[in-house]
Parts: sequence; C-alpha cells; structure tokens
Amino acid sequence: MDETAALAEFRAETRAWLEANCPEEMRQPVRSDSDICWGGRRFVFSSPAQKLWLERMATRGWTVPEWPRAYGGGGLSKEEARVLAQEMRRIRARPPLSSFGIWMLGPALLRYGSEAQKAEHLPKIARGEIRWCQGYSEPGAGSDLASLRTSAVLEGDHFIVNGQKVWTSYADRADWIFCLVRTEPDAPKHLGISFLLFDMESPGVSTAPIRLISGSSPFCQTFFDNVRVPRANLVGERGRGWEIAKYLLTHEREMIGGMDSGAAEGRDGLAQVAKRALGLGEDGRLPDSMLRTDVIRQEIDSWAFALTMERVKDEAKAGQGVGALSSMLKYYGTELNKRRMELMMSLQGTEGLLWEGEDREGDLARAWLRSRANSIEGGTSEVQLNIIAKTMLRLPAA
Amino acid sequence: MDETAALAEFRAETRAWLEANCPEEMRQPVRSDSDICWGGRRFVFSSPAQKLWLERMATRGWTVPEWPRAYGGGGLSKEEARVLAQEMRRIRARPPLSSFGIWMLGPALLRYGSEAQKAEHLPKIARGEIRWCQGYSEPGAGSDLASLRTSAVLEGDHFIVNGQKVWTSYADRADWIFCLVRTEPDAPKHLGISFLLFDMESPGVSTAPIRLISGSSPFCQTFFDNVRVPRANLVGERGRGWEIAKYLLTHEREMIGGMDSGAAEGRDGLAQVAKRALGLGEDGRLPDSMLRTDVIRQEIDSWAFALTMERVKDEAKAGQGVGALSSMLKYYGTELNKRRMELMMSLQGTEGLLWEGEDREGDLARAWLRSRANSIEGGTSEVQLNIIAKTMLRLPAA
Amino acid sequence: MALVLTDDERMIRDSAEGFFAEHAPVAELRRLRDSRDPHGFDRALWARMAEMGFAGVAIPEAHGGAGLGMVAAGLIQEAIGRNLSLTPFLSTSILSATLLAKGGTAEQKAALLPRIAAAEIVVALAADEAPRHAPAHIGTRAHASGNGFRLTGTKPFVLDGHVADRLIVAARTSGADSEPAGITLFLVDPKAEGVRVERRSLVDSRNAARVTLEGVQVDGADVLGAVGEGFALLEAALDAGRACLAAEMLGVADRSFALTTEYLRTREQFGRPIGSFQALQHRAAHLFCELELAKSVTLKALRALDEGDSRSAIFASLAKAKVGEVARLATNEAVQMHGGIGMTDDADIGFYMKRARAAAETFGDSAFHGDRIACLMRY
Amino acid sequence: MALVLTDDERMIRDSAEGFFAEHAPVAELRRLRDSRDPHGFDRALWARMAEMGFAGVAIPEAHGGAGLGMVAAGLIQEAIGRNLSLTPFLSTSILSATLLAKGGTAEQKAALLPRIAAAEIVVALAADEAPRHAPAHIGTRAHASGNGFRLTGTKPFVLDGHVADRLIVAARTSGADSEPAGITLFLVDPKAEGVRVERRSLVDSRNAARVTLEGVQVDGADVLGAVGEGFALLEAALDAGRACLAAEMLGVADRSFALTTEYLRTREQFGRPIGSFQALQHRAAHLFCELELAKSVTLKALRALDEGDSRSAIFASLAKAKVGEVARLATNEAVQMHGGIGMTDDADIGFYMKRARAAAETFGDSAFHGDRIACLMRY
Repeated sequence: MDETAALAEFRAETRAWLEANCPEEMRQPVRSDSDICWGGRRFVFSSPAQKLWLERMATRGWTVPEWPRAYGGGGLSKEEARVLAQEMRRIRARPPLSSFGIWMLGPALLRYGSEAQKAEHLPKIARGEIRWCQGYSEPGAGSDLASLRTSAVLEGDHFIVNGQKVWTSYADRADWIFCLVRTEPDAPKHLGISFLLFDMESPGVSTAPIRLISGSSPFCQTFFDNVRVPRANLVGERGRGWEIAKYLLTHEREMIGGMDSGAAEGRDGLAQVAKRALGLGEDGRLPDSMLRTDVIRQEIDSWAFALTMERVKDEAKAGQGVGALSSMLKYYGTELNKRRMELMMSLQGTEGLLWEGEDREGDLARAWLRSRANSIEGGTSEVQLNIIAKTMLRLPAA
Repeated sequence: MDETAALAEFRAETRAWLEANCPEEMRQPVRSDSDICWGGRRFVFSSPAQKLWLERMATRGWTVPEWPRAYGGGGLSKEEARVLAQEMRRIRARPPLSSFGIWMLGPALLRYGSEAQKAEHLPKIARGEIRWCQGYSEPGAGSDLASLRTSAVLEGDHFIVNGQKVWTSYADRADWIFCLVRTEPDAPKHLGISFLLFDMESPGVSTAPIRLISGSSPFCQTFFDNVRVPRANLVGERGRGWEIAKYLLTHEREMIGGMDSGAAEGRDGLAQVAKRALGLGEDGRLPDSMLRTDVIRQEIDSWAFALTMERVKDEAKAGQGVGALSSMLKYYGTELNKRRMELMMSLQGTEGLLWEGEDREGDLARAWLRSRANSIEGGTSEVQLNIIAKTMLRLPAA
Repeated sequence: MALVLTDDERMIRDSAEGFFAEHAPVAELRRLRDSRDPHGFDRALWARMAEMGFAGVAIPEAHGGAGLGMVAAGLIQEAIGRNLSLTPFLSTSILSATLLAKGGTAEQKAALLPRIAAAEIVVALAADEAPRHAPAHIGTRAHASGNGFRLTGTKPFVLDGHVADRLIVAARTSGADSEPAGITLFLVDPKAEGVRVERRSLVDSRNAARVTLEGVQVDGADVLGAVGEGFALLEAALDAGRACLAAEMLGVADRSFALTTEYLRTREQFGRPIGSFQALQHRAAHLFCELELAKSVTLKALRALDEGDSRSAIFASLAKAKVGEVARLATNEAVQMHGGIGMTDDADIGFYMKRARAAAETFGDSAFHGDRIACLMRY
Repeated sequence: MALVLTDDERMIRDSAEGFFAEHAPVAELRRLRDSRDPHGFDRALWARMAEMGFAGVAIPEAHGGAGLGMVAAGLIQEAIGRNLSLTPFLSTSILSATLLAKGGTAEQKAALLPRIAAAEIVVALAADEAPRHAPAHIGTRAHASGNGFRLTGTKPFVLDGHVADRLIVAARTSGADSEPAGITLFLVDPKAEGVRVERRSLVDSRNAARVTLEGVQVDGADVLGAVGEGFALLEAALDAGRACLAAEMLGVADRSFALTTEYLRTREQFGRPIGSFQALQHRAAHLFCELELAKSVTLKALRALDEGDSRSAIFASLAKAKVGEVARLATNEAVQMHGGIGMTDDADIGFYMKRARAAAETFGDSAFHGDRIACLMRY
C-alpha cells in the first residue's frame, strides 16, 4: 500500500531522529531482566545509556506515542505510531520504558479518570517517574475476582482500606498501586467495587514476596492495615470499579495471549531447536519419529495461531472484526505456549532437568515452570472458555 | 492354580458332551448377521445345525448356564460356568442363542420378578422361544432417561399405555417388550416410573424402523396407542421401576464398553492392519511417521485398556474391586473404539471411503459410522463422566 | 496484502453462499443420493454456475473466465462445503482449469478453458494411484507409439471420472514408480478405445470412478506440458485443489458448528438446555477457537497462491493439515452433541461428518501434509 | 497369574506407604532441598529401609535380601512416588542390585549384595551418555591395559553418582558408538585415580552427577558380566528400572490426583466448590480412567518381570510410556486446577509436577518407549 506523503515525511524524520538519538547500547537484544527499564522512584539504571534513552524518548512523548501531548504523550496518530514502532524495530531499539502504568493504568485513566487524575498521574507514568502495581486478586478471590473482600470505608475525606491482595506483580518495587476495593458491602457483588489509587509508602501498607515453583518471586502478597487514601484518589464512580477492572483485564489478556509465536519471525522456531537437539537422519527427517510428529503438530498450530493474530489485527483495521477475540487469543496462545515448553523439555531430555549450576543451567526448566502460570494469570483458561461460550456462542447460562 | 477334582471331572464331562453334540457348522466363526441366533416366534433358522445346536444346549439349560434349573437354566456354579465357557472357546463353538432376554431382562427378573413372572418368562427366554426388546429412551428423554413421558394409567386390572419410545433395538422383530412407563405422573421424576412387560402383538403397538447414517436400521421408533397391559405384568413395585432400570443399564454398559480390544488376542491388531496398508520401510518401521505415531499411541492405550479389563475382572474375583467401574469401562472403551475406527479409515485412505459396490466395499466405512454410536447408546460418554465424578470422585453436585 | 477479505471478495462470498443455499442445499444432496442419480450432480446447477461466473472463476478472462483467482475460488468452495452441494467444481474448475491454464498449449487452452467456464464440459484428473495420497507414485506407463504414446494402467479413484468429458491422465514416460521425474500429463478422451470407466460410490455421496487404460493411443498434441516434467505442474494444481478442499472443509466445519450450537441452545435434557452444561460449553468454546485458526490458514493458503508466494506449497499443506483436523473434530463433536438424533439419516449432521472425512482423505490427509511441511522446512 | 495383588503384596504396599508417609514425606524433601543437604537424602532413612527389608527387596535371600521380586519393589517405589521420598533405592536396590544379581560373579555378589541389602553402600549406574535416552549409545572407551582395562569417557547424568560408594560403568570394549555389541560393564571405585565426580542439581531436587573417567585403571575382576556382551544385561536392569519408575510415576500421579480432588471439593469460587463445575468434573473423571489404565500396565510390567515373561521388555516400555503420559497429564491438571496456589513453592503440588517430568525423562520418555514397543512388535 502506498504511504501518504505526510506519513512518508514522518517516517524520514523519525528515522533520522532515532539514528541520532538512540544510543548504540540500546540497540542490542534484551538479554536479562536488568536490561529492562521499569522506572520508578527507586529504580537503578543499569547503564547511563539506559537513562539517556529514557529521557530522550520521554522528552518527545514517545514512551507513550499515542497519548495526548498534554499528558506527556507523543500525540501521534495510529498510523504514525505504527511507523515509529517499525522504525524502532528496524534498528532493534529497546523499549525505553516497560510499565504497568503504560500498559494498564494509563488507558484506564484516559477513559475513566478525572481531569485532575490525568494531569497528576499520566505525565509521571510517561516519564517513568512512578512505577505502578496492580491490586486485584485476593486469597479467596482468584477466578472469581468480583468476590474480593478488601474493604474501603469512607471516613470524612479518606477511605480507610483494610484487607489483603495476592499476585501483586513487583509490589515490593512499586511506588503506587491501582487497587480494587469493596466500598459498598451490601450491594450485589459486582456493584460494590471501586477503583482506588494510592501510594505504596502510605502507613499500613506492607508486602511479602511469594516464592514460585520456578524459584523466582515476581509476585507479592500485599497487606493493608487501616491505610488512609484520599477520597480524590477514587477513579470513576464509587461502586462502578468493576467496569474499569474489566476494561483493564481485556488489555492484560491480549498481552499474555500473544506470547506464543513459535513459528513467528525473529524467534528460534521449535523445529530449529529440534534439529539442533536431535540432528537429522539420512532421509533428512528428525530421527525420533514420535517426537517429530509432536513437533510438526506444534508448529502447525503455532503457525495457524500466528496467522490468526495477524488476521484478527487486519480485520480490526478493516473494521470487519467480529468482536472481542481477546479471550480466544489468551486461551489458545497460553495453552499453545505450555505445550511448546513441554516439547522443549522433551527435546533436551535429562539436560533439561538441570536446575542450578554452571552457565545458564536451569533456564529452560524455569521457563517451562513459568509457562504453567500463563493459563492461570490474567483469567484462567477455564474463565476464558466461559467467556467465549457466553459472549461469542451465546450459550445459555448454567 | 489347581482345579478341584470335582471341577476337573465337570470339565471332562463337558468336553465330551460338547464334542459329541456341537455340530461341525456351529464351530465356525460368526461371519455375518445371519449366523447369529436370536430366537423368537418368527425367527428363521439359517440352517438345521443352528436349530439343533440351540435345542441341545437349551435342553441342558446351557443357554443360561448360571440360571436355576427351575427356570430353564443350567444351575451351574460360577466356576462351572467358566469351565463351560472355556471349553466352548476351545472348540470355537458359537453361542447357541443371543438375546436381550438373557443379557438384560433375565438378570432383572431373577432379582426383582415375582415367582409367577419368573416361571412364566425365564424358561421361554432360555429356550429362545420369545425374543425381547427394550423400551427405554424416548424422543424427549435421551441422556435424561428419567424424564420419560410414556404413561400407564391403571384402569381396573389393566394399565393403559400411551406414548412413544425410540432406539428400540429390533422392535420390529421382537415378541415382547420390557418397558419403562410413568405410572405416577405427580411423583418426583425418578419415583413415578414403573417397569412393565407386554406382548408386541397387543393391539395399539406399532413400530417404524429408524434409518441410521451407516445405512442400516437396527433400531425402531415404537408407538403405544391405548395398549392394554395386565396389571400382573408389572415387575417389582409400582413407581420403583427406576431401580430396575439402573440395574439393567449397568449390565448394558459393561457389554458396550468391552468392545475395544485392539491389542487383545484373536482380533487383528491395528498394527497388523497398518503393516498391510503401508508396508514397512527399510528400517523396519511403518513409512508414514505421523500415522505410525498415531498407531503406536492407539496400541498403547488399547493394550492398557485390555489389561485394565483383565485387572478389574481379577480384582472382582479376588473380592478387591473398588466398586462399579462399569462407567469407566464404558466411557473409555467406546472412545478408544471410535479413535481406532478413525485410524482404520486413515490407513485405508480413499479405499476406505467406498460405500457400495463389489465384494465387501463399504464395510469399513459402515463400521466407522457405527462406532460413533458407541459413545451415545447405553448412556453417553458425558453421562458416564458425570457418574464417575459423582460416585467415584465424590465431587459435589453442580 | 492484509489477511482480510476485500470488499469484492466479501461480495463473492455472500453471493456464493446465497446461490448454493438456494439451489443446492443438503436436501438436494439427499435427493440425488436417494434417487441414485446417474450423474451424481445436477447439470442444470452446473450450467447456472457458469452464469454466475463460478465455473470459470479461476480461468483468465482471455479464455472466457472471470479471472478472479484462488481466494474467490476458495470462497465458492467454502459455500459448497457449507451446503454440501454436489458439483464438479473441484475437478473441473480448479484442478483441470489450473493444469490447462498453467501448462496448456494455446490450442489446448482455446479448446477447453472457455468450455469449462461455460460449464459445457466436465474434466477430471486421473492422477493418484495409491489409496493414501502419494502424488509421485505413478505406475501407469506411457510408451512411445506412432506420433504419440500408448497408455496402460489403472486409476482407482478419479473424482467425477464417471461423468468426465475429458480426462487428464498422469502417466510415466520414464523413471521408477515413485520418482517425481518422468511423469507426463495427457489429455484423454474417455470414449477412446481401451478406456474403461466404472463408477464407484462413496460414503459422502460424491462419486468417483475407477479408470482403466489398456493401451490407449494418444498423439503428441494430447501431451499437457512438457514430457517427463509433469510433476511440478501436477503439484501446482494439487496445491490449488488442496487449498480449495481446505476451504470446503472450513465450510463443512463452520456450518456443522453452527447447527450444533443452535442445537445446544434449544435441546433440553434434565430440565435445561444442554448448552448450559459447562462441559459442553468448554468443548464448544475450544472448537470456536480451532475454527478461528482454520479460517486464518485457509485464507493465507489461497492468498499465497494468488500472490505467487514462494511458500504457497507450505501454506497449502498447512491449510489442508490444520483444517482437516478441525473439520474432523467439529463434525465428531457435532454428532456426539446431537446424541442419538445425530446418528440418524434423517438429521443433516451426519452428512457433514461423512464429507469432512472424505475431503480430508482426498489429496493428502493431515499426516501426509504434516510430513510434507516438515520436509519442505527441512526437518 | 491373576492381575491383582496377593495378600502378601498388599501387606507390603501398606507397610511401604505407612513407612514413607511417616519418615519421608514431602516436608522432608523440602528440608533437604532448602538446607542444600550435601547428600541429597537422609542416610538414617536409608538405614531404616534396610531394617524394613526394602533396601534388599529384590535381592535373593541367599545374598542377604528379602527375595520378594519386582512387584514388591514396585510397590515400594510407588510409595516413594506418593511421598516424593528421597532415597537411593532406584539406583542401588533396583538397577545395581539387578545387574549384580544377574551378571555378577560369586565374589562380586558376596561382596556387594549383602551390603546393599543392609543399606551400607550406594551403588550408581553410569551408563547413559546422551541427554535423550539411547542405551546403546556408549562412547566411553575401555582399552585393554595390564591385566585389565583403562576407561576414558564422560557420563553426564549419573543418578546418585555424587554419593555412590561404587559405580557400575558401561564402556565400550569394541564396536561403533551406537552399536549394542561391544559394551562391557565395569565396577569402578569413584575414589580411584582419574575419576572425577561433580554433583549436579535437578529440578525435582534429586541429584545426579557428571562422572568423568580419564584413563581409570580397572582389572579383570572388575568386569561385570561377559566382555562385550553387557548390553543385554544392561537392558534387563533398565527394564526393571523402567517398570519401577512407572510405579513411582503412578504414585506421583495418584497422590497428586487425590490432592486435586480434595481441593476441588473444598475450594470455593463463584459461591460454590469448584469441584461442582462440570467442565472440571469431566476432566477429573477422564483422569480417573487414565489412572486406572496406569495401574494396570504398571502391575503387568512388574508381574511380567517376576514371571520371566518373554514379553517383559514390551510390558516395561508399555508401562513407562503410558504412565509417563498419565503422570504428566495428572500433574499438569493438578497445577491448573489449583490455580495460583499451585504455582507457589508453598504448595506441594508443584513438586509432584517436577518429579513427574524428571521421572518421565529418565531411562526413556514416552516417545522412546513408544518407538521401542513398535520396533519390538516389528512395525
């Protein structure tokens, strides 16, 4: 398709600017967690280049290209944003900033926040000054998120928050939390929920990391003991937080679902891994015929899934989308990724079992274990199937 | 294990009698439907030998070896009956009589029937004089059998039966029917059902065969229009027929579940079929590696299932059974058999698609289509899984 | 090009769906089957398909066709699958038309393509010899004779062979029985001496024929493409056929899924619609996802053929393999969820299961195409 | 013999279950892991296993064992799986004891078997060299030297190698790297010159070692079995190990299933126990059936070994292949049904998933054994 002249000009300018401003070090693939810039009050940059790159991009508003300029964004159109993304990929530029503020809270604030809330929080997100975490799940409320019990009782100009959250990603490193609380204990369960923002340094907030089966601890339990939150930090209407929560969940779902792309470009395909692990027989085929069968089936499904992501995007662009397919992508993508990791483990045999030791031993086993959470976090596979049955297939409620 | 002297003597006598009395023609494998003796008023024997074999066996009560002699049975112990079965297998003797009366109604009458009912019906079943069919399912009541609506209203000494049954096997050839009817329309649904016997020649009974996707019509719809059934033909208590029905269903389930035995002796294994269809490669393996994988997995499961049937039987004998596993055998066996037939079709490629024509063309496709009913008839796979979840796993009701 | 239908393509889809639903629904399949129709399809329908531009959809306009390409052809075939319509579209308008358009001489094209577009003739491909698809496995021999060849061999499964006005026969002019090199394609008149055609009926009520060739004389003008180099041409046509079969299976699967979800919403058991049972809901929801994948691979395969993508063989195999499995799952689940009703000949759903199986076995099943993908990707 | 446990075997099963539940439950695995115990198991437990007759369960009474055979051994290993107990039972009491009992000289048996039965020593098998099990793939070389051999090679994955008092090393005295012929087994002292042992930790908190042999001198008396004919002996021991691993995986799967159904009965979401959701009920019911199959193949494999059944290799592979898949399904479903809790290190269920995976990869996974069954059945 031909690009409009304006867009072509934007592309040329962008390319030139990126060439001039993206530090060489920031053009390398992300190799470890410390290469990711999360921002926040307590963030320690892993290099001067990482800091410089964030500052330069934030100055242009390009950490959040499509947000309005008034809130620290780049004010770009969808097409311009796509061009920027393409040009960044071209030079393999790293994302200047990764943040739940950008992915989740920002879009919700843009839609549901008051003017004061937008002005207060969005620029700090855009500049990576405040790192956010998400207070949704509770010990008794997993898939059944709406049964949450953390309470927020209004006393004068403050909500007094008491309760406990689990699965708060990086709560121990976050500055602020966006949090679902129950403000109307007597309302029907979906209608008593509100959406609050507060500082993690508020008195009464404490966190404890959760150790996972993979050995790492990206999640915390978070406890609230009479935490005082200014009433002005309520987003949207009181008792209407469930709507905002659902809006956020849809974003999260699409993010998680997109993780499998076995046959997609840029990533080492399963077949390549199999070839390295097993070699090829004289007939040019992988020598273990049962494993080869499983690899083939996995590759077929991965490819079909990648094409489906492409088609869904193209249909959305063309205005032909059949509606929210995020549950489908989330369910299928995560199940696929789990199968892929199982196969990766099978291909490596006993070497895949190694846990600690020299070099990167244990990486594969950890990634395998990590993948098991994909079909649980952000709404379990079972919840996604329920949603599909109800919204896409219009099957009657149980 | 050593056989007791008495059992050894019984074996010797049985062997001698069978040798002397089983016609040579009755020692051939069953090749077509006409080789099966169903008995009944209108049955036409396919050969004098078939008739003779039935008469001789019936005279000894060996069409129903374990039934009491008083009702036309052989009065054998479990051990003697096993010896008889072994000796019949030894000379490949055909069953002298196949009948729903033997498999289903007989055991139920022995347990629930009145003395008069036993004396009236059991000897005729044993001698193959009366052929029975089963009136259970109705158009609106498939898996939910207990919601049946065929009514039986008592008027004086007769029930007046009105309604409709479906899936009545061979109703068009049967002499009598054992039938579930609703006698208490106001009772809770499981408590209003009664178990009636009546003659298919009664005025008001009519049948219409159902054509299946396989082209054959073993089943009928059966209609009852003011059929008068003597009150004495009620089996067990009025309103307690559901218990009898369940007892029968367990028998049926075990019969259907046992149909897969891919790796069992005596039947051509799937691997053999695959070898004939595909040949072997130079490495001694089937040349199509994906199909070979599927064949291997199917053979593993078939073998594991056959061993499970063996273990369940052995445990029952040893008094160690964990309870009714009939739902497990029914569910798994039928699903396995469906997969097996799919693979058989794949192995034959386009030849498997042939429908009518020379020789036995169409046999495979018909058998494949027939296999699809296995997981529906006698309680669907879904119903069996419900039963397992409830009775074996004690999971809470929905 | 974006992986989405253009406005033109959506119009074709809608008009094809309307056409087959009106003129060739499942009831028509039933009628043709039960009357044991000697042709196994309705010639009037075939003629109407010419009027609609369907018969020549993939034939260049220069030869009387619509020149719309494979995406359009696939949409027609999808509508055929949705309605289980009986037509010689696949054999004639896809396989034979592709072979002629890509490999034919000017004379051959002029003689045959306009007549296909006009639905005046049926042309059938007589290639496969093994029950399990193996396109290079050609044992039929063509020996040089006079200014042409004499053909001898048996083709046990020629789609629409019993009604074909012309056959395209793959025979071996050199090489061993399963070598790609040495295969040559010939145009053969089924009425020629030495040709025997026996109709064979199939489980899905389509028809095929066993074609036996006993020293059938053809001359040099009957050679289609280059002598000994027919395999590449054959594969190109087969890939078009495979992509269209994927589209047909997609139609079969999608329609049987729609019939099933409708049944789930209305059929009651245990006092509630069976679609309210969560175990069935989850299976249906999973199937929904599989169908979405099937749609994507089908469109990609057709698009790749139109674009001359160097990976179009891979995409054709991807579509045939994936959609074959999805259609099998969809129709099996459909019959199971329909319960006893699904086993009766009165219900339409069984026809979908039969067709899904037959289409999956035609020109390579999922095992064949999975292996082909891996070989093309070198593993 | 009937496919059912005898009264004696049921007593062994109950006593093994009681023993490991009391002395080596999951909490003990946690303790050993978190304290980074240098042995990776509790020597006191191992000594108690001798008192119970477990350490020598499969060793003939003449050599100080209980002489109870493989069904008994499998029941012990099943209890080990159920409790995830850490012991050198598999390496020492099954693999090494089988090799010594079947292939050892009178002197070797007298020297080692009673000490194994008494749990005084740990003996480890150093055979596999490839990450994916390939028992004939032995590259370690044994060159004649003096009145014995010099061994050179690397064994990257020797179970319990870090605590072994004696190693049984498979090395090649002749033949090519992946030929069955030419393999010889040797008894090697891990303290001998040229032996290097490096501990490697595993995902399931078991331990293995990389054993490197650099010109390690052994003499003729250290040869176990006949020179060059070690493969058959090795396979016999491996089949015993595979059947016992199937038993262990059965214990793992069965216990994780029990934990899961218990969780389904008690955990509430949406105002009701999650076990009341039909989709989960059906998955659990299916798993129940798979577990029944797993029980049957395991018992058959063990029984066949005790009876010297000519098909015992097939049954060992059948059990390893089938139970491996069932254990994978059972533990995956267990983690999924436990939801977020299942992903935490605090919950036991993750340990079962890790062990199921590790046991499945050891001595051949389902792909390996599926292929082996087919090859043994000649297809």
